[in-house]
Amino acid sequence: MSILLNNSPILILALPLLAAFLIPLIGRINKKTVGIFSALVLAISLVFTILLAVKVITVGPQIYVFGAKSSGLTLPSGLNVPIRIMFQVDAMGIFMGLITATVSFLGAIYSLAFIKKTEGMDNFYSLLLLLTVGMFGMEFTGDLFNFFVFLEIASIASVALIAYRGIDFGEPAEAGFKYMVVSSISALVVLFAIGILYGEYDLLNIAALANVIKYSQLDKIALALLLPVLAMKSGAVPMHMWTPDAYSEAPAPITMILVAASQASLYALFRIVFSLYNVNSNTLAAGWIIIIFGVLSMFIGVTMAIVQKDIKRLMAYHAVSQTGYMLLGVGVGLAVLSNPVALKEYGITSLEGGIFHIMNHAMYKGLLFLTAGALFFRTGTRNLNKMGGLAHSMKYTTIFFIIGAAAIAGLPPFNGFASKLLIYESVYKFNPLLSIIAMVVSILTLASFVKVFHSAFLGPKLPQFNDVQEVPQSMILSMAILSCVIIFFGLFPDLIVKNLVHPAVMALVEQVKYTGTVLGGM
Amino acid sequence: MIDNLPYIAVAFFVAFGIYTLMFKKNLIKIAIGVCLIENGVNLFLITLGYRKGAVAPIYTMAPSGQNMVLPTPQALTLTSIVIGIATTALILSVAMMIYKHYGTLDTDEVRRLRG
Amino acid sequence: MKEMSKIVKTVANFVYGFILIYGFYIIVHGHLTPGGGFQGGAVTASAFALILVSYGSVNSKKFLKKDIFSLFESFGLTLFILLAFSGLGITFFYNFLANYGSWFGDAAVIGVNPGNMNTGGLIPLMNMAVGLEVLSALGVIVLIMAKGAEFTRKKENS
Amino acid sequence: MFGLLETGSGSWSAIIWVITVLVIGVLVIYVRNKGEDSYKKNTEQDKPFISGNPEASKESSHLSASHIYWGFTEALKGYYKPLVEMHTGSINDYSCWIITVTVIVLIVIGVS
Amino acid sequence: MKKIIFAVAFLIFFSFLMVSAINMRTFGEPTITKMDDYFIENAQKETGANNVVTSIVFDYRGFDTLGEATVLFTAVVGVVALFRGVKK
Repeated sequence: MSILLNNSPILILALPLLAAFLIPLIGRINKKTVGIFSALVLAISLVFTILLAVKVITVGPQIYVFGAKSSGLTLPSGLNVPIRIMFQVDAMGIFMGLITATVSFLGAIYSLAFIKKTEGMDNFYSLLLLLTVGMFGMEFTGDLFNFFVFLEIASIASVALIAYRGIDFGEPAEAGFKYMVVSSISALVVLFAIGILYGEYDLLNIAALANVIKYSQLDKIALALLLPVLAMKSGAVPMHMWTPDAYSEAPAPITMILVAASQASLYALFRIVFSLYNVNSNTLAAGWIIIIFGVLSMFIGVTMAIVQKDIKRLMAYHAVSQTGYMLLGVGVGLAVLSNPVALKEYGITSLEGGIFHIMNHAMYKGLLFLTAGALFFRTGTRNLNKMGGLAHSMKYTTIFFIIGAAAIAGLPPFNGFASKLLIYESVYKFNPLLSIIAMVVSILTLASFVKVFHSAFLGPKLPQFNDVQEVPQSMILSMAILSCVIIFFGLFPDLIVKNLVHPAVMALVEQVKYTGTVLGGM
Repeated sequence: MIDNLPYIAVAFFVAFGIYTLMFKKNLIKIAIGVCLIENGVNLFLITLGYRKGAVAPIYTMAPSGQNMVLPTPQALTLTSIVIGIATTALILSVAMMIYKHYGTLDTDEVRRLRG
Repeated sequence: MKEMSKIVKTVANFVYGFILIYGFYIIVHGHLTPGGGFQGGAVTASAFALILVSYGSVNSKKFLKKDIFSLFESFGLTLFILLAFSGLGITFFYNFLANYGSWFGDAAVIGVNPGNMNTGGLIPLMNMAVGLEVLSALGVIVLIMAKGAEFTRKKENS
Repeated sequence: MFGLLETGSGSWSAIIWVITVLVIGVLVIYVRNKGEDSYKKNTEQDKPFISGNPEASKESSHLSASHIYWGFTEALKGYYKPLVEMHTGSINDYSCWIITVTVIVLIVIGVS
Repeated sequence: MKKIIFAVAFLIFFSFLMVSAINMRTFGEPTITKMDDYFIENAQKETGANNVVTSIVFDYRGFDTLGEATVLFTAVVGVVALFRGVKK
């Protein structure tokens, strides 16, 4: 048992990976058990993630060095640079890991009823597990090149999943192609920047690089190459055009996981600007770039969402605009990073708001996409003009949709309000205009979800939907779990902020702690 | 200037790939552009590891007394080459799917998702 | 794709075995000479591509079967990750066979040496696993691409 | 105890908010019940009176999505037209935007 | 109009690439080689493999190799899932 606990950082990844390799063999024997098997493996991975989270929060950052004589031995050589790949799980990483584990487990449960029993089903579950592995790797790794490898795993798995229905329809293949091209551009630019850093310092470990980085001209170019492509992977305007295509064409559970995947790229962006280039870089410029990304994403995303007719496309534009909130909060925190007074006054609070919004957004946007998938599962259409009066026949789905819409619009007492309140009040002290824009965007969000609610659920029972009934049990179960999480976060936000979010923010801000866990000297 | 000729070759590779992605209208040409950027980045990595007058880092029958080139970029390049193979295979098969449904490979017509 | 002329098929029959042997040589000697699992696997898959091109995708179904390839691929990857798991007593990917004395466990002669096959610990085993995975993976890709070319050609004709 | 969330310039507690809403709701229901009820069910009192015109059927009265916020989009046509035109589905434009933004960020970070 | 902006952006990007290519350290003379020198000296002793690159690929950075094999597997599974049910 103790060996399992000591190796938990790798077991979280390696068990789904092994399951993904075994699934083609199992699917050859019996296709029915594949879904149950993958859901089981993801549940085990979720349990390990929770155990690791408790360990990280109580004990401190966990290091796992691959192939060393002991898992904590970061410098096996005589010299002062790490030579092996290592996992470096601090509070921020495990925060993202919890989101990933929860979302992918619920997605697997939802898929049990959602995915038709066709011959490609075992491939679907294998790809789902591989996507989960890629996200975990991006969040846990402490090595730049290893991050690139896991970024590619996540991109390729998500492309294959987006184009999963491409055998029957043309649009999924088109969305998959677009996402493939943009994600290969981003991955290659990331690799180019890694090459620049390696050629300069002969290092690949993030902590060791952060220790010796000098912010020379080449470092500036590497930062300027890394920042926009990672923002693009997380769907920031004006590089957001792939988001509606990919989110609307993927199967609903995959869309929920894709949201978490884009947030993994967001996490990588924060890791780069906070842990790799901390105050060495010009934090004001980088912070303002991120703030401008955030404001553009918020406003253009929500205004584009109002005129959409495809329900999943509308929600995808809302995902863009909610990503803007996170970018805004964290950008304000980054802009005042080199100014201790302002950081203590409102920087930490705005960082807390941005980081807390990541988890809230994963939860309620996942719930909304699942409800959209339930509508599609029963009515067979995503066009809002053709829907109407579905509240008569799909009561549970209606309730879940109301909860999700209230949460995304920031109505108390749901969780969206808590994080948005943190963002408003702290950003107001930094620059009042930004805070006012954020509030206006929140109002427009509420407006567009009122539109969705009215046109899909309200109204008389339409004759073509007479035989529509409630969705199967497993879909209701996953939606209900997400709703309970949302209500709990909304009622007790202080517990989450104190125990999960604040340590994550501190792990981002204090660079010395990050480097010290690897290089000693703390 | 002339010492950095490999880096300039890398710059040309990447720039031609970017140009293909930006201004060419054929899906297969776009896949070729992605391959061009991949090759440029691989060349960049392998260039970083070169040492003047050094031999490959393999001790079997190595000429003694020579110093060796840096081994890490070669491992990284091996990894990124295989990743490039996977990416290209997936891009091409998705392009074949698009051709099956749309009957064309022109990016101006593969635009059912917009707005 | 269509079947090629008799000359091509004869030459392909002749060259096929040599390519296979060369690929396996590269895989097995990965820890001594340039090469390794990936390179050898790619070389071996080129032999399958040669058979496919020369015999046509219809006739070559006798030699190359996609299900067998995907089976081998999963098997190779599972072997690889199990080899990585086997070091879990110390750490993941711990090379516990190196300099251990048993299989592949001889300590290498430091410095320039003619090379001893029986060294490297887990590295040769991992080479073989990865070689198996890569050759079957590329084989599957080649076969499926050929299959997809069929329906795109149908599209063109219609 | 009430889950106070410190926001730097104040605090927020969902529990207190829920309790307040419940209390206000009870008060409203109480006040509402004090009103005298001359309203009788199943008489012509609960029929809609559209100035004498016959009532339209339920199905025809359903408002579909594209008609909602028509005035909003009509008023902001000058803002929406270029914005919607910006979203051409062409993959070339996607890469073009990425490279353009990368260049802007390169300039901003390079000079700062 | 839009095309002109994009062309200008491409030219600026290309010039940035050239500038950084000229500003790179001179080709063939790496300045800091601490990690790689360690590999060249100790790889044979620690892993017992003559080929230093292989010992890095499968021992020091073996996890990257696992991810790389996973990428290939992912692509193959994706292609199989994409072409499922295509009959010749």
